[in-house]
Amino acid sequence: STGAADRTTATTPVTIAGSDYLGGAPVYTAAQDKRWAANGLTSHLQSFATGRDALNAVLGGQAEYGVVGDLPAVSAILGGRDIKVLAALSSFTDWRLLTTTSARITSFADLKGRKVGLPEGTNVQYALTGMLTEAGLKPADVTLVNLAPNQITASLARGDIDAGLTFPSFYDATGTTLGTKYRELRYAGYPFRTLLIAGPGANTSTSTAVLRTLTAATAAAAKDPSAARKAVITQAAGAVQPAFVNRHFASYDYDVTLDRPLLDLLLDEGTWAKSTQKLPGTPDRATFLNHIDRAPLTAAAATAVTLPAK
Amino acid sequence: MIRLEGVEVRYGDALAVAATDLEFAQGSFTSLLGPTGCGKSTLLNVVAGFVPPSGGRALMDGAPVTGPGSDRGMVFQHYALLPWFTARGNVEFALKRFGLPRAERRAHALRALDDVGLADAAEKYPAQLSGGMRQRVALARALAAEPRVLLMDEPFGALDAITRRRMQQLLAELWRRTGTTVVLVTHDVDEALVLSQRIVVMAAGPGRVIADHRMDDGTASPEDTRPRIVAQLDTEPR
Amino acid sequence: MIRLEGVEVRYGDALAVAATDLEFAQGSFTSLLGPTGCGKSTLLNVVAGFVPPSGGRALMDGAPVTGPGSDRGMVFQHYALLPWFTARGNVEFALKRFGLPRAERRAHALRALDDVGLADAAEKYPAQLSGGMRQRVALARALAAEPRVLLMDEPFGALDAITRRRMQQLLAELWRRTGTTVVLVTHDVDEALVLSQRIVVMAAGPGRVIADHRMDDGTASPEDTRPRIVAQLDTEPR
Amino acid sequence: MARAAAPSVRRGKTASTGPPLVSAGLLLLLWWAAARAGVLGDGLVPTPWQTLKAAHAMWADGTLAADLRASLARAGQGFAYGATAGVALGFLTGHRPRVAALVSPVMSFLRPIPAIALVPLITAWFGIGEQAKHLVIAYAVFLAVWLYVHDGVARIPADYRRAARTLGVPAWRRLTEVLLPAAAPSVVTALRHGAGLAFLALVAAELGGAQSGIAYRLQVDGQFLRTDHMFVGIIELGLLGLAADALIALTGRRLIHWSTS
Amino acid sequence: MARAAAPSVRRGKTASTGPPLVSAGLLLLLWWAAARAGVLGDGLVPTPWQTLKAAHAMWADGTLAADLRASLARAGQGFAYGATAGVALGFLTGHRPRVAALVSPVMSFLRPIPAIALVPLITAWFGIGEQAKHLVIAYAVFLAVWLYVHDGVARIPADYRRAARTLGVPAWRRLTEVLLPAAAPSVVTALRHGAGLAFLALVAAELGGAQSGIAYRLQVDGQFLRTDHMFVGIIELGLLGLAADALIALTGRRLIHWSTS
Ligand SMILES: Nc1ncnc2c1ncn2[C@@H]1O[C@H](COP(=O)(O)OP(=O)(O)OP(=O)(O)O)[C@@H](O)[C@H]1O
Ligand SMILES: Nc1ncnc2c1ncn2[C@@H]1O[C@H](COP(=O)(O)OP(=O)(O)OP(=O)(O)O)[C@@H](O)[C@H]1O
Ligand SMILES: [Mg+2]
Ligand SMILES: [Mg+2]
Repeated sequence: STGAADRTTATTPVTIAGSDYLGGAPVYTAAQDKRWAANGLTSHLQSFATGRDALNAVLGGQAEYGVVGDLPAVSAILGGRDIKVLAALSSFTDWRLLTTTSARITSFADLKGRKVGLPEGTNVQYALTGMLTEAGLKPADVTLVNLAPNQITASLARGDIDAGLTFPSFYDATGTTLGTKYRELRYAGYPFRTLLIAGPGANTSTSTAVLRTLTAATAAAAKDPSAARKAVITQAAGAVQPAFVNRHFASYDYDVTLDRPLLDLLLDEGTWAKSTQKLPGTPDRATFLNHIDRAPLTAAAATAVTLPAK
Repeated sequence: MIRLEGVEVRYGDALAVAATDLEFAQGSFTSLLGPTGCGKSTLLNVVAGFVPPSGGRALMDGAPVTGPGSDRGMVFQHYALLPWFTARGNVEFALKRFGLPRAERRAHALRALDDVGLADAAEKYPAQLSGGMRQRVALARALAAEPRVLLMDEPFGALDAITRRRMQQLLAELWRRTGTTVVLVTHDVDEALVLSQRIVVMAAGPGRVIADHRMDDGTASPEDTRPRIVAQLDTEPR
Repeated sequence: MIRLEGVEVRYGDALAVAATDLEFAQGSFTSLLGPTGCGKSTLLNVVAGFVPPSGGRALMDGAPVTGPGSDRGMVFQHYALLPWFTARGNVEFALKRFGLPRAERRAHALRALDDVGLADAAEKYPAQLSGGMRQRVALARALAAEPRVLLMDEPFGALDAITRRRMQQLLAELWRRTGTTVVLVTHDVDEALVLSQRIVVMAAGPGRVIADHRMDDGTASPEDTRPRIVAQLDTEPR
Repeated sequence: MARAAAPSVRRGKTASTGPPLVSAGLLLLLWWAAARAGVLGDGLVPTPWQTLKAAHAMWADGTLAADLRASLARAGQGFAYGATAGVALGFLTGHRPRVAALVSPVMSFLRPIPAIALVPLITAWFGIGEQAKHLVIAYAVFLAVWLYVHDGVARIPADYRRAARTLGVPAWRRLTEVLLPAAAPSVVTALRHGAGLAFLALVAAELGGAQSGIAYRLQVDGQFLRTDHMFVGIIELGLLGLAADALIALTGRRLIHWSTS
Repeated sequence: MARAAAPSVRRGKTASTGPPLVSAGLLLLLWWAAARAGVLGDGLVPTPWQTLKAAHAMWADGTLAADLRASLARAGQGFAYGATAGVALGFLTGHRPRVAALVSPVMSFLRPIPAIALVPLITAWFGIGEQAKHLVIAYAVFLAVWLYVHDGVARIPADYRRAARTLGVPAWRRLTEVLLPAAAPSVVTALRHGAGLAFLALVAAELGGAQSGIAYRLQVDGQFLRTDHMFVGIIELGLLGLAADALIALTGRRLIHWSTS
């Protein structure tokens, strides 16, 4: 039952709850290029402050699809919610530990015994675990300070924390604010994936059309990145800073896939979340595979699915 | 007709009015006299339906009184004017239920205010009136509502002698004309004698009726009654 | 000594009291008589310092009155008791400034309440008192404060004849004993004649003084004065 | 109601623009000095001048006007719903102690529950349309308005109601001509507080599904720590609240022209 | 103040536990039915039973008690500061119209500004310690308490003050023996509202710098979509608010035992 969109002249409405204009860029470039209509779809793009809010919209049936970060999806899957991962849209590895010169932290190993501020329960905490592991440290070796993403800069400036982790949108402003005191440590060990998920209301033929659209949009963006950047800026209508898009667009690796590393990431993140937050559910392969729907992407772009079925 | 059957009022443990039987005949004019704090207002409040008796019951035309009603009008000891209405507004407030056209209602209210000598103060708010003026607005309002029973709690207490006499005449005329049942609480023995057919004298500690003078059935004349009442009011302790 | 020099009070455009000159000598006892709404309370309020005159000025011992003060006590027409204090509490409220020990202050307050016949009601709150009882608490409170000038706005209006006479005696004794300057607003000509050395008669429309009877300097005797005052009160329109 | 004689009753109580201007000037001066002195953290607090420039930029590109329009519409609608419900329930419970005993604990229970915590539920049930936003605002306004109206109605002197009933005034007129004016000062205060909350609640209401709005912009700009833009938003909210408050207070003063003593 | 004669003045006004229990029961039933019927969205609303289990688990591992303790301490401290400041300023402005004209617009300006939007500033100035949290809570409480107290004081009948002044009562005693009791009903209502806000403001206060607390837990559990845990937190907030409200209302009823009419 694929290709319904090709045969009918009437378009199918799809509602997509988004939260990340950069991670989910293909959704927006597709809109800018009128690619949704070309695939027989009328898209309604909702925008939320966080991936968790977007996920809630999907769970509540307000949107059929959601563009969310990996961690909210992992939480929902462990919680036994009725969602399916359809594809990863992008991957981001340009993480930074923010610190000041006066903190004298030049490597992750220097974090031992220091105060690190971050928004607890978000994927930057997962990133920190990776940084520590890389330096041979354990989470217990640092003092975690739970801070809102927008508090990190001020807390660093005051010296209330020695280092901080927050979302990429705050990187530039923190650099500007701290000036010469600013120091950052890069970390590429966490390939953050932005996922397309489907709620219970989605059907395979529509999902296929959605993925076909996104695949085409991704290919077009690869050919002309500057046009894609402009498209994101236009679509965001002020929700993201043009300068930010221009600077960080290249940090994202756009590819609509279902691959082995994705499963590994979900597994690892699930195990981490379960151990730190005592979440319910079992973070094993079967659980995640059960929540990955290969059919639509297979139908839309068979080669993009490299994830083994078992 | 109003009947009090063994009406008793307690505030907490204190007995304000001891078991009292009284009857106010249709169209009668009764004055209630007694020292301050003897329970005159309390008794009026029972008839008006504001205070439920702790014992006994009050009947209006045979039906137990369960709350206030338009059949029993009241001139409050502390006036109870509505501060957001002018003097005229307060009177019109009482007139609205008659469903008169606006202009007529207004004219009626102004006439009622004129009757109590407040034609000039019709557009003033209660806060802009002197004590005696407020009392007269309360009087005009109660009269305008044409209740079948008119309960009046010291309605002339804040008035000078001249105004007071005029208000007494107004009340007497109204009573004669409409046959309203009137129960008047007053501290002025002469006022009671001039206006009423019957004078009930109360005493304090606890509040109770100690005398019931009926001038209407010829058993008592004003001349004999006056000194008797004065004596009765005086014998009380305190 | 209190002097009013051309005192005039306007509320908005309305002239409540037209330019008035009056003097109340130290230790004098003056009654203020007049029809309701003629400005008696307003004049008292000017002396008390509640209402600033729109014209002229009020002087207390030569100094302009700018606000209320403990030298000028007041018995309010509407009592102004504090509902959160008992009768005794209200009196003690006035006594505290004398810095007596607690027990003594308490005894003093109870004595003051006994003087006004309210020994039994000392622990009751204003809401639990009848109108006349409240008025007497207000009286006891004002007297207890021992002001040099005592301004009284119909202080006996809600009292029965017996109680009223007793309160008049109380006031007369106090005045004789302490030499307080008293200004008494009343509607009762006889009360004014019995108590005061001087009677100021006011008229309305606008409020103004129309007569000043001085019984203290022998220029007027109570017998002649009474009919004159009654006539003066009656000649007024309305 | 006639107003002719009113001024004489309440003289000296009319609002003047002088003192508010004084306090505005003082605040500005304080802000400028603090921002200049750098005590506020470098770059974390913009100067009045930087803020003004940001406001100008936001005005020029149209976002300021669009945000204002969107937020005003939302706050207005939400306020209208919440205030209506709060006033209505306040009169009911203030008048009927039995109903109050049922309702009051529910309100006390709901009062400390932040609208923001309910946003996921509201998103799930009511979506992200304007109605869901109105609901969030109405909820916040309702709770605050109810309490004060309830309190005001419960404290109406018994004599007013008694007088009305002995005059044979029917229930409907007792409500409109006795309870309503008697509780009017409390209602005005409740509405003033409610108006402030309506703008405050925009933060929760515009959390999801909005593409414009002051609080939406605050959040978006917050993502990039654009403090100058954020200050524009904060000041916008403050000025809107101030304007709404002044409007309600003024209307209240015109309606409640009598004095009770 | 003596209480002996009080019951007679205010009979029928004592609180009973019956109606609150009825409304609690009704709410529970409604919740259970809704969760069972599944109308509330998949997994978004836990059943009462699931919530109870979550509460038990949180109790067993100690987080519930730790969160409660942390939040209660914060809300209590913040409330104490904010309420004290609000009551004090309310008395000042209610009593002095000139000061009110200066202060009132500032308050109306601040009222619509969400504490959450100020969190970055507060972090910059006051850091992330407990004091910063108390400040956030105090700010929210202060604004609400001030308005009601101001309003209540401004409406005290002039005669009370006049009586006090003619009796030579000095300013301090006029405050404690006249203004305070006269405005007491407004103060109680203000504090009831303020107590609810103190818990509400935990959401902004525990946004950062906290490692325990009800709102902190709500936020972290929210990240992981643990709705059963979140419901425990929401109900905790509600019950705390309810308890604080009942306590203040009860204390108020005991203190304000007189009747004004
Ligand atoms: N609400 C109340 N609570 C307790 N006691 C009350 C209450 N109302 C009245 N009383 C008491 O009941 C008694 C009778 O009061 P009431 O007002 O009926 O007297 P009254 O005859 O009208 O006096 P007055 O002539 O002074 O108006 C008084 O002793 C008073 O203290
Ligand atoms: N606050 C006010 N605003 C406007 N007019 C007022 C105000 N207070 C009093 N008046 C007017 O001033 C005049 C005098 O009032 P005042 O209260 O002094 O009279 P009074 O002589 O004390 O009368 P009474 O014997 O009835 O108490 C009245 O006409 C009244 O309407
Ligand atoms: Mg009485
Ligand atoms: Mg007077």
